[in-house]
Amino acid sequence: MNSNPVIKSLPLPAKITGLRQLSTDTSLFSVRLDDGEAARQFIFEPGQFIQLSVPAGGEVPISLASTPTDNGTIELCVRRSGHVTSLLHTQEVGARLGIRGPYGNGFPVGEWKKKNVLLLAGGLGIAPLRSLLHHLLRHRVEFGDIALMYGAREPSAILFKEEMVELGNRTDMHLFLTVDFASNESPAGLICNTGLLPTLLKEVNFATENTVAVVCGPPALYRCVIVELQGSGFSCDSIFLSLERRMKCGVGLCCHCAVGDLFCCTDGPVFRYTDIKGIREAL
Amino acid sequence: MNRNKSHLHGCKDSNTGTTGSPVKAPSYRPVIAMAGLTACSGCQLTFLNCETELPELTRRFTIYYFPMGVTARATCGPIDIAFVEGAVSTPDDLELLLKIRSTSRFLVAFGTCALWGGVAAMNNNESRKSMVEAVYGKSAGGMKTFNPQPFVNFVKVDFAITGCPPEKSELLATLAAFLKGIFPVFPRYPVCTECRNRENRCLLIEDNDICLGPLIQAGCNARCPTVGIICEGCRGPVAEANVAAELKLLLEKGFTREEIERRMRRFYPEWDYEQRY
Amino acid sequence: MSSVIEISPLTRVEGHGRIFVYLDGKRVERVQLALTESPRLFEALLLGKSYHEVPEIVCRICSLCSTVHRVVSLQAVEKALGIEVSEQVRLYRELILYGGHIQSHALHLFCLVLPDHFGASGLPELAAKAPWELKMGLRIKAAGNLVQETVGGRLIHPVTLIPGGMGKPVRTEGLLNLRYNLASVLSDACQAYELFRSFSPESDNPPGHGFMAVQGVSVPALFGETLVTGMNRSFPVEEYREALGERVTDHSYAKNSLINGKPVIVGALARLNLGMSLSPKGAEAFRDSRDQIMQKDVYANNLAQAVELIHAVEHALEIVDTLIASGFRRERPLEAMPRKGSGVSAIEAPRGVLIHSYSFDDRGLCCAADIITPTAINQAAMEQDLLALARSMEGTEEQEMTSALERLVRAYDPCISCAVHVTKL
Amino acid sequence: MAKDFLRHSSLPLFLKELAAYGDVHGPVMTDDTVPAFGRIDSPADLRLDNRRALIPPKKYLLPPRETVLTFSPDRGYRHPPVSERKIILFGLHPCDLAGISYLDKVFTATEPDPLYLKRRRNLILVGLSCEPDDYCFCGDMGTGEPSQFDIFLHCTVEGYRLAGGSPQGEQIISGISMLLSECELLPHSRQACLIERKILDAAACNETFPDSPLWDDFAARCLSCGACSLCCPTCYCFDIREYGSLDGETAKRLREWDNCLFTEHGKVAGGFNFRNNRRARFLYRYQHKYLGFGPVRGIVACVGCGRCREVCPVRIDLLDLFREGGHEQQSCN
Ligand SMILES: Cc1cc2nc3c(=O)[nH]c(=O)nc-3n(C[C@H](O)[C@H](O)[C@H](O)COP(=O)(O)OP(=O)(O)OC[C@H]3O[C@@H](n4cnc5c(N)ncnc54)[C@H](O)[C@@H]3O)c2cc1C
Ligand code: SF4
Ligand code: SF4
Ligand code: SF4
Repeated sequence: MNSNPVIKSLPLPAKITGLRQLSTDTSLFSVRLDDGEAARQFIFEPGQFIQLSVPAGGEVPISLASTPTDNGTIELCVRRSGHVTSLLHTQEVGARLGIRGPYGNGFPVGEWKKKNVLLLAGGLGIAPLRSLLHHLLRHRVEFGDIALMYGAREPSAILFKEEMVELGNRTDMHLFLTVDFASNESPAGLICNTGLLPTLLKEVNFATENTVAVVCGPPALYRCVIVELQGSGFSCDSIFLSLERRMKCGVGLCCHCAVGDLFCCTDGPVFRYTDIKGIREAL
Repeated sequence: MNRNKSHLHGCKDSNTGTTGSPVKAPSYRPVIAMAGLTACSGCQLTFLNCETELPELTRRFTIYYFPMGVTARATCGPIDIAFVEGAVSTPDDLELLLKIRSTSRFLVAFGTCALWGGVAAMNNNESRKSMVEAVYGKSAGGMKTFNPQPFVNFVKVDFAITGCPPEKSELLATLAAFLKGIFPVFPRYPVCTECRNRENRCLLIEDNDICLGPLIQAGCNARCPTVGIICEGCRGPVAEANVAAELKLLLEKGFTREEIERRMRRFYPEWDYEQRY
Repeated sequence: MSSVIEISPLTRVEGHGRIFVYLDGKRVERVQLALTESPRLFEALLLGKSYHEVPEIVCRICSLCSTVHRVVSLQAVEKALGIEVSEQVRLYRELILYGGHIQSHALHLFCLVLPDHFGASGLPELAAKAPWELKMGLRIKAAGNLVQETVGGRLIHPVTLIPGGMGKPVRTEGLLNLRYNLASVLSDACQAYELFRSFSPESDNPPGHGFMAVQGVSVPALFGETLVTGMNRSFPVEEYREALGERVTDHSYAKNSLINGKPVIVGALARLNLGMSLSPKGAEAFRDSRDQIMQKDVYANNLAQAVELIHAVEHALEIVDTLIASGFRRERPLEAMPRKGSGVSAIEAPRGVLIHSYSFDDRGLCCAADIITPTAINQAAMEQDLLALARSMEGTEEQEMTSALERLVRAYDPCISCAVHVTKL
Repeated sequence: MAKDFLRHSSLPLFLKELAAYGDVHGPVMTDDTVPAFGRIDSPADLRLDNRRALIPPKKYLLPPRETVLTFSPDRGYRHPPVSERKIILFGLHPCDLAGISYLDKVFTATEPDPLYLKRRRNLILVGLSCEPDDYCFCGDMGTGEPSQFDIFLHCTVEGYRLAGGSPQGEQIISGISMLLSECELLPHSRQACLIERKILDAAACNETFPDSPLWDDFAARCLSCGACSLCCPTCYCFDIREYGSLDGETAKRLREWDNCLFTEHGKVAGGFNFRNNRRARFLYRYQHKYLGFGPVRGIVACVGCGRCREVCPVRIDLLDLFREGGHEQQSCN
């Protein structure tokens, strides 16, 4: 991480180097810092996020959806959901952005060695979990069974379809897809259930012994998934959640992202369920 | 409805999804319209009052329909963004509004009348017909007019700039943001907040005066209390105004319910006096 | 075969209006000027409101004239309540009125009229064709606005001015800033005058109508207790009703006024013709263009406004200096005891005589309101002139006639928002 | 005996000496008769009897609204220049000094804020002891003794006893030794109130008064006017907004004081609000003020200045919780 405090508070100039539409409202942006040296040194952990500035729009926290690459290109999977993200979606390759970060704690993958990992993603929650999954697969031997359960609203909203096809073909992990509403259009090459993610979870039998579950999705998802997970035998300290809050600084100053006495930006965004389950309004 | 935010950019169609080539967007010169319904022209005048920026504005935008400032009379569009002031109170108003709505990509309710009803609507609890007769005599009872109403009662509104008159700064911020294809974010707290930040004497607490600051949308930098005059509420209700608590407070200070309501209605006739959130 | 030329909406004027030219073949039958601004029924809105609220509400009649509506309303209210404000308050009121005149004249001359002289359809084209002139006009306008905003606290619909006094007066830094800005546009105002003088007069005809203005005796020219007309007649403002006949027309939401059954003209041209006293530089300009203004028809109005622009800037400067000299003094507004009573007041608005009249009951609630605006007074004259002009152009292209009629209307500088709020209760 | 005594009559000279270091600001009265901190151009401007300025001195470190970044295509995001001129803040009461120390913990610790840091370095803090009134209870909050300062003035009947709190402060004092004399007069003693123990006890055991009926009462009455936190010397929540300019290229990013009692504070994209009602927002406020989170976790933020109780139009006072909850409060174990 960058240790110069002055630079850290300043968004560094970056550009969009590639852009791929994933669904009607979500695109994958490849972004690289202008300064090649800084770009190569931009190292981060899965689960961390950056503060992304879109000039004239503002700054928003966005998860790093990839793992560090040699040339320092990072991938951001962003949904058009408001002011800043709408502006981002009008930008094209070459457009100027600003980047601060990486921020947040990231997933404690070091603790998970030899364990089975169950990833549960709802909708856009796939963004940080994609980074995590890439990491797990890259260091495949260090972990036990790996499974990704991914739920989307409808087939057309499934993000990273091509990648899902590839993942589905892999033998060293399990992929379960589900959509809330089926439609005529079936995603090419994908085997897909219909129903909500918690329901899918109930149907799939998964060893809970020596397993961690990692959840990321919209606010409503957490509560039901956690009930399911606990029901099937997960203990509170083997459930990890990546939370979303409003953030104005990303570094523990603006106070918008407080969850009880924790800050989503500096203590999170990844929390062990044990640590937040007593907190009102955490989920 | 306060700020009905909409996303200016419709869904990209799927085959343009992958754009590898750096296509430079043609320099965008949005077409704007400025029009007025039942109002005092203050909102349109606010545009003309941007003296320093006017030359730049005429370069950045194509001013397509602006009877107050341009002779061209066309209304057929297409218009990128229409700023329309005033309440809707006659069939002509409604016709113009519908016409502009149907030819404009974005419609901005410009000013308090367009957004909340404004001064013309303060007596909407009385019969329009008898008011007309009171002013123009019995023979005018047939005048085609109805209770002044905000746009949302008739059409979809994409964005709003409140104020009687609106703040220049908010108009300019909206125009600047529109060049980028978005609408700006304005704060959503009450006038009191800005008033306190300016270290004003609180007229409500210190002078026991009937200041509406706690209920009213900020953005004017507390103009009135700063010059020692109570906030008359010209910017309309702030989100989640605690109307019931303010009402109680003012009653305790000795104002009559009648006077409080009369003053509160000046720019917005539809307060829910029970509202706390 | 009868047909109608409809000019709708009238452009580059304040408010909504239309002109209908009724033709029989090529012959102009009649011309109708319809001020179609939707009525907001202000007079009805004022009923039952307290004397404190009346000026705050009534300034919303018109944005361009909000300052003068507010001040004249305050004066009428104060007369009804029997209170008299301090010298400081009076000076601030006069200052803000001059700010209003500067802004209004500059807006009208440069944004609404000037495009005609440069063959531009409006502002954007003017910005391309005459950027220098436009910027000059905008500078003057900005100075007028600065006066209004600094004194009034809010640019349109000023707030500081209240019955019996005012909120916070302007601090010395604010006044110095005003002086700086006004001083720096004085030369602009003089150049603006030269510019409008350089345009060849559109006509050289004597006025077809009488003039009327507020007469100030010991008080400044903008304020006064009597109204004078060109025929050397004068009457106290309280008698305006008897003097000004008024009728509601069916084609307009406005009512218009006549004197002795004849139309009169009010505004800059009327003021200069009736001998308003001017500041030194203003007087100089007037001497210079006397022949083009005295006893001329309404086309000379724009030049008269340009003369007044100089006067207004110079006079505002004088007031600012007086205020600076007397220092910052916060005064408590006079407390008025609500009482039964009536008050009438008239002020020279940028467009001419503006009259407000109210009656209050013993609780201080308004029980009658009457407002006569300059445009309403001018409307009868305007209609007559339009008819005459249209007749003189019988047979010309519709386009040409349209633009000529619009120019005539613009010369009057009508304010339609104001005009439709003429009332009687 | 040390020469540390400044007579009342020497105060103007002392101020003049201070002015050599930068602009002197201190307690003044605005033309609206609002006590405030402002520029002292002559000793006559100084109002040492102001109990508390409406807006605390935090405005010198975090202005209510400021541009924190500018953007231009060729230079990217940049901080605006901060004035390098030193400001001597004169007459800070212990609670205000404690407020500044608290903000220092937030803004200069792990992620120093560059604008704050620059401004902080240009401040010279001159404290002044005070007499509490009905609203304040700083004697209670352990902040009665000054925290960080450069110079502190203890009031006595005839003048002030000066104490240096930093090398710079010592240096200034030694530079004015000609104005000082020896004196045995003791500073006024401090008052003590009872509420301190209750607050500290409650904070120590993470008390949140979950069952108190006061929450609903607060929620029903609060106007969300923001006064309580704007006027709080330790409230620092901020909002950030960015606006483009008419040139279509450059932009400005603003930082502005925010308030946890505003609707928008806990909202996320899509409109979901984690603190959807005023009650939840009061709980949050309580959490931040008395229990803390992030860099100030476990530190009671309240410095006892009493501003929030004074400026609330509906007289909401969080201290009522401690008063009411006094009996039910369990001990920590
Ligand atoms: C740790 C973290 C990781 C995230 N990762 C992603 C991701 O990978 N992809 C993605 O599409 N979205 C992600 N989000 C959510 C994303 O930040 C919001 O969608 C985004 O801030 C919405 O901004 P907006 O201006 O478009 O929306 P608006 O609703 O218009 O927001 C207005 C302003 O409010 C603030 N704001 C609103 N909502 C949020 C929010 N949820 N979090 C922070 N600030 C907010 C922003 O500063 C914004 O300027 C993440 C959020 C967090 C906290
Ligand atoms: S004067 Fe009015 S706006 Fe200002 S703080 Fe008091 S109540 Fe609020
Ligand atoms: S203080 Fe109130 S009345 Fe005055 S401008 Fe602001 S919102 Fe309007
Ligand atoms: S000062 Fe009082 S009314 Fe205002 S936000 Fe704070 S608690 Fe609520």
